Amino acid sequence: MSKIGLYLCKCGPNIAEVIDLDSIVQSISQDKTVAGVQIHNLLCSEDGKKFLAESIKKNEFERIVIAACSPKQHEATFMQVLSSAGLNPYMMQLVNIREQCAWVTPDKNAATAKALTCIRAAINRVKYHALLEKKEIECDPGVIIIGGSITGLETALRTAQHDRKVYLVEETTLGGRIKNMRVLLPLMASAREILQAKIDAVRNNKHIEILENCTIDDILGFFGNFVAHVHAQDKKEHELKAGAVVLALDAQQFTPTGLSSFGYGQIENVFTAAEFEALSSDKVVTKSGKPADSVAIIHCVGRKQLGYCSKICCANSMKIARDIVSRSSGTKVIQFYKDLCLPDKSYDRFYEETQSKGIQFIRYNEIEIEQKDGHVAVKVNSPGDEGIKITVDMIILSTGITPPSRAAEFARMFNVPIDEYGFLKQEHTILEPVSTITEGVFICGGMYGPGDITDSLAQAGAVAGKILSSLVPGKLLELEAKTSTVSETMCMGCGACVDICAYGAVKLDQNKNISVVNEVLCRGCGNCASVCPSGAAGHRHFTTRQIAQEMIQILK
Amino acid sequence: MTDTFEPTIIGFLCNWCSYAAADLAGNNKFDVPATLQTIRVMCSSRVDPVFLLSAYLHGADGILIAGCHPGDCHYQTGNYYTRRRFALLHKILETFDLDPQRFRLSWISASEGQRFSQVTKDFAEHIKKLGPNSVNKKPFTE
Amino acid sequence: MTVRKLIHAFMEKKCFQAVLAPVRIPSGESFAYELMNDRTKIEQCEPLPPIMPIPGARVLRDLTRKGEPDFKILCIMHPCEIRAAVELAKLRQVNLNNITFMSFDCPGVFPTKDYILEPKKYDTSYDEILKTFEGENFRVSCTTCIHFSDDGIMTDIHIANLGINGDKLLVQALSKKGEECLGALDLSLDQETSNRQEKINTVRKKREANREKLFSEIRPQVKGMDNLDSYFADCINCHNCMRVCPICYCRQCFFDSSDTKRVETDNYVSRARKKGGIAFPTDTLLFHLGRMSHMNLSCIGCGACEDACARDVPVAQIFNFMADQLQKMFEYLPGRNIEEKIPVLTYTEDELHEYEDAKEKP
Amino acid sequence: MTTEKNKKILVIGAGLAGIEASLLLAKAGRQVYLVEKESYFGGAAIKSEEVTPNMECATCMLAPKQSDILENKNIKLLTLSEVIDVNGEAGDFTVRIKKRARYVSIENCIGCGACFEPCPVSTPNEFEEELSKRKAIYVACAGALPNAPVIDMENCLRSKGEDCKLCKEACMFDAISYEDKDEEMTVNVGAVIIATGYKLGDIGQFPQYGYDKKSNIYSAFEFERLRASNGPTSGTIQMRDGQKPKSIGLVHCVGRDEKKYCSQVCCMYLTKFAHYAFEQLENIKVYQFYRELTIPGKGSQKFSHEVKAKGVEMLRIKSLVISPNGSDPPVKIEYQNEKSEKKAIDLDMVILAPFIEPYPDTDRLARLLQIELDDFGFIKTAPYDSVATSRPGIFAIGCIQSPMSMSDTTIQAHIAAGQALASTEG
Repeated sequence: MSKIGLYLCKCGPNIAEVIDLDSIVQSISQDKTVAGVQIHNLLCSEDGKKFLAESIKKNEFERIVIAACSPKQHEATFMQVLSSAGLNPYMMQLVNIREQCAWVTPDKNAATAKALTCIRAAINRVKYHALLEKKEIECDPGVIIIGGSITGLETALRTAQHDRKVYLVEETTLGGRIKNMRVLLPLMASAREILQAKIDAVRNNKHIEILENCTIDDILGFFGNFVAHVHAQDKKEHELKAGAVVLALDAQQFTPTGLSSFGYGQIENVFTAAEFEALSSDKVVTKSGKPADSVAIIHCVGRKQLGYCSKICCANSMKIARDIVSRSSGTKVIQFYKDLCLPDKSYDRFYEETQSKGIQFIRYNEIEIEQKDGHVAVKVNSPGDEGIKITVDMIILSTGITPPSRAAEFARMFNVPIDEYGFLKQEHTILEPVSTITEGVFICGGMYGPGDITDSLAQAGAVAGKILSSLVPGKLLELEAKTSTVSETMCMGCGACVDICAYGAVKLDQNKNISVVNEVLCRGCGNCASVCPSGAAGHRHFTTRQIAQEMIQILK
Repeated sequence: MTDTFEPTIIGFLCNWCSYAAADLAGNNKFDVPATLQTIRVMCSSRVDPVFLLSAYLHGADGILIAGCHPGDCHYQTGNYYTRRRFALLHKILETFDLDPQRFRLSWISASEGQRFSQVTKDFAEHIKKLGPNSVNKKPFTE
Repeated sequence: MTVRKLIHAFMEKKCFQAVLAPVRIPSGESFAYELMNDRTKIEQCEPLPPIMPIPGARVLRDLTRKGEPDFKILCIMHPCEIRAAVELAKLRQVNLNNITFMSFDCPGVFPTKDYILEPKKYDTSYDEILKTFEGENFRVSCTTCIHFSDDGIMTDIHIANLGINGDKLLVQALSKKGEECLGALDLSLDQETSNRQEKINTVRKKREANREKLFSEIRPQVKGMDNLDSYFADCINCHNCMRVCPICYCRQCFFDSSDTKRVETDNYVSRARKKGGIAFPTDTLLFHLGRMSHMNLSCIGCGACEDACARDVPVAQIFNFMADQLQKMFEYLPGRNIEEKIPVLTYTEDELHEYEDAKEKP
Repeated sequence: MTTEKNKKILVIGAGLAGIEASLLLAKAGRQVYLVEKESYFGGAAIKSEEVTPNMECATCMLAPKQSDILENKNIKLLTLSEVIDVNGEAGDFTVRIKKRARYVSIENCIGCGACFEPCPVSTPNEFEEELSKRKAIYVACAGALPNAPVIDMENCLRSKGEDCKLCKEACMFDAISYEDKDEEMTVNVGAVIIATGYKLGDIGQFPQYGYDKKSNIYSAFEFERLRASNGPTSGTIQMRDGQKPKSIGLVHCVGRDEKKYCSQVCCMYLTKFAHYAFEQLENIKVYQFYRELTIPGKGSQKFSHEVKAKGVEMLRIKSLVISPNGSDPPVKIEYQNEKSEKKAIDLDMVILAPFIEPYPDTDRLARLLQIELDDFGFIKTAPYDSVATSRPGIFAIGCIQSPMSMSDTTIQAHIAAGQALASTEG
């Protein structure tokens, strides 16, 4: 039987004035399992910590119960003291007799009785504590980036550095969807120049290996240690090793074929915005080559079907309008919009400037496009006027943004859930926006959601920040100690734990037919320990035995 | 007899929300029943229904599980599983008339110190009205 | 055409390389599953024996847990055994690759303990019972079973016998696997008669009534701690019910483990003090209720537990009664479809609000 | 020049952005000085009960991050502190920091709160948007971290010549010292991250909104605190007289015309306010007065639709004037609808969504750091390098450079951490 030491903290008057610590000392002294009880005025003070460490050493206590404040206040503090006294820091149970007892129980007798019960429960628990340690493993700081889009290029540039190898894998050639754009928001800068500068920088960076015309076959492993198999068009195969994977594929555009009122695919000179931008001619001309004297741009095409606002289309439509006007100044451009979504502080001015260039804005409720003697007629039901009819030479449909075509495939590969719209789910929308629940797998650009170039570059930078801070060359990866366990002898491989683990931290070992916990991925919630019917899955520091003994003692 | 009855209530609290709420109740000096004994777990999903059964059969008069609100789980989805398991056990208890009222699942977020106090007070009051767990009907006379 | 001939036909067409089916044991008083491919052996198999000493799902689990057999097996089982096997497949204890199920309309089986005393008495009438479903003294679980035909079962080939004349054989393919097998045969198969559906409905109605009656009788018997204690009073904590259960698959039952079994003396003493006495063996109720919380959603109501009980505790009845409640709660039917997830292994975000105390209005 | 770059990083502002950036840097093994002007940290985010679009509990989200900051040995959190001087260049900055006296020793204080009770001073609580009072020795709100009070010397009787020692006498830990002085310290760092955040614009400058601190016309943060479980009403939405409102008007775009930019997050948080109202108040009537609905990105529209489905009346307007009514219901809104028709409605409670502006004193900070501001007064950043300021080695993240959502703020924190790491390598 190991020697258990109990320490009671007065916390000045905070505990001592409400809880009769002397009577607790008296009661506990009857308990033969406790080798010694000590009271201190303030254990968290420098003086208290010194006292605690010395007392533990002097008395040769092996397990410690401290009755003081909330573990949220000082569990870490006291664990350090245990370490300094030569004990495993997990050989301690901290009893919260301040926040959850002294401070919430006005009746002193009741508070003392409650404290005594919790202390006894902790004593009974600590008997079953096990030696735990935070493991450290080696990891590869390298990065595999999938997708040679502007986002992928930026991620590569931001992560490539000394001691860190970056692989940029692209199915075709570098560039992605902005290859087809003329100008970029918000500065109306040349898309080609910006893209080319990035591509040149990537090509000239000796830490980046570019794998163009390459397809990913599979990626195995986990955070810190991924292995990817890639084959090139010429059948050459590569094996890449890295610590993190970045999914940087470009988004797609909503195809309005199914929406008959827009006439897309049926009426000549109805383009999507992306198609229009890809037209190579310098002048704005119709399919027959005639200069387009009037153009209508229709916003929010597909918004209803997609179920979200694609964020970038309003400004993008203005960008296109201004580009048209700058190329052929006589062209009349009308924007039919629903709600102007201008989420950038420079955009209200951009909007004003756009208006000042003679570009007209009309809000619509409903819109219908018809062919009319070589022109296109737009029938609009607008809030102020229900029967507007305008004839133009060309229509541009500002369509929404949809997930990359291979989003679902990569989601499956990495066990990442997809959201209801088909984008990859973020680990946390606010705190971990570019991470997925599979540690070490990051998303940006089209995988993340609708966004413009500024958003894409920002997400790429954020991914880089996550990687540079979590995979540092030469630094070991410290793992959580309170992870789950699976008993090899007890597990039947039913996979219940595999099904419910939110982090893909439990996998079936196909050879042994049992579940195995990956301690790199396990966050230590203990859900698997509860779902396992046989008790083969356990939770370190929250074992069934520990919890049951704590509970049973309370009920004695 | 029931006047002097002081129940024993076990409260399983998740580390991130409900345990923090219990601490906040402490910081604010809100009353929490002395009859509540809390057990900290990392996530409410660690609370195996067998713990609840066992607590009940060992004579607990009331058993509370408290975790983050649905959607707020620190571990993504743990509390959804907790809810399913709790509902399953509850149904068993209901059907056997084994005091299902003695079991409660509450969502209490880290900022809801006041609510923690309220929920536990209400629950303790409710348990007091129910009287002792029937497994403890005839204690040894000392 | 007989069932055995059909099996031979399948074998000849190489649809299967082996058959897993019950065979009478040499003493004649019971049956055991055997994996066989010998023609004469198959000739002796009893596709629908009048008892079910060990649920076939357990046999299939032993056979396939560690991998799929490298040949095709026709697996002939009662509907409940197939449903159990499907549940086990969801839990990765049974591998269904290379397994084809053949099921029958099941009139029910007799308690093993009764049968082994006078096998002849039960055997003689059973052939007739298979067609008429008119019989007595079945397992209680069988009399309340509503999944006795092809409904609610993920089977491949179903042989209809209820309401079918002796010389006819009505075979239905109920899956792609089943269709492929039947397609391989150049047999002209008999068609379903309208009469059969009527008979199924009649049996179902009767079973539903039995079920209702049984449940309404059990309800008061298991209401409250005292009643529940008496219900299980005879239990000697031998855990036979768990050992024979086709769903229970743990290497060691949680309730046999040191976590629950190794209890300190002062624990017993303090419980006795608090409760005014403690009955030994202790924790029988924890075992039964705990096991229920673990497996009852997948319980297919075969009655094996009760059949195996050393003390004749009506354990299947209480488990069936509860399974009915729990499965309805999640609209779950075990064994219906392998794609259907066991409810505790999944969730929906917006559900079960009646069980939670979410937000109070301040 | 090949001088070794300083690997330490200075982060100014300990809100969501500053916290996130500091944690990443510390994870990479870097020493971080995290400077916070207030006595507590967590920034504006901790004022909210829940955050959009998933309506997560803000405290639950941030509290674990805050304890990580306090426990991390690589991070030195300096509360009540401000940067007063910066010299040097990227890779080698010398920064002077002024640390105002707390008069309470964080080391000795155990956070029991025994000192509040005896303090005779009562003054409006700024954290609670002056909806409640506090003492001269106080914590901003229950659960504020670090868990130690501060003495507001301006209001303390001692500054008025009285020898009041009540708090000191109540403290058992000798944590209170009236002799504390403001201190200055100098740190050397390789990079600086500015994350000082935003404040809601002053609505008082626009008389058409009728805003004062007495009527039932509220600013967004006031309403947020009314709904906060740790706020002045423990989360009960109520009017000044304690009654529950029967109708609420939510007014978008306050100050947008004048300031000429969209504050980006108001449409979503007003939708959240509507959600709060429906959640708590039976038969409540909710009106939104808006012009353009800006709810970009995944999840936002769904949330907006769900809330709308509970019965929000969406009124697209051209202009409006709000005034106290002097009767019941107490607030009048006169507005011009989309068809330019003049309408009016009387409401119990009106909540205004003011424009978001940079944290006060940003121009002083910009001068110290020798970085440029943009036309709106936010810190200017490069168009395709969104956290880079006009000066190398200095990064600006979160709402100090533009109004933005919380997820965009985190993204910028991640970027800045990466760039600060990269720029101080070697």
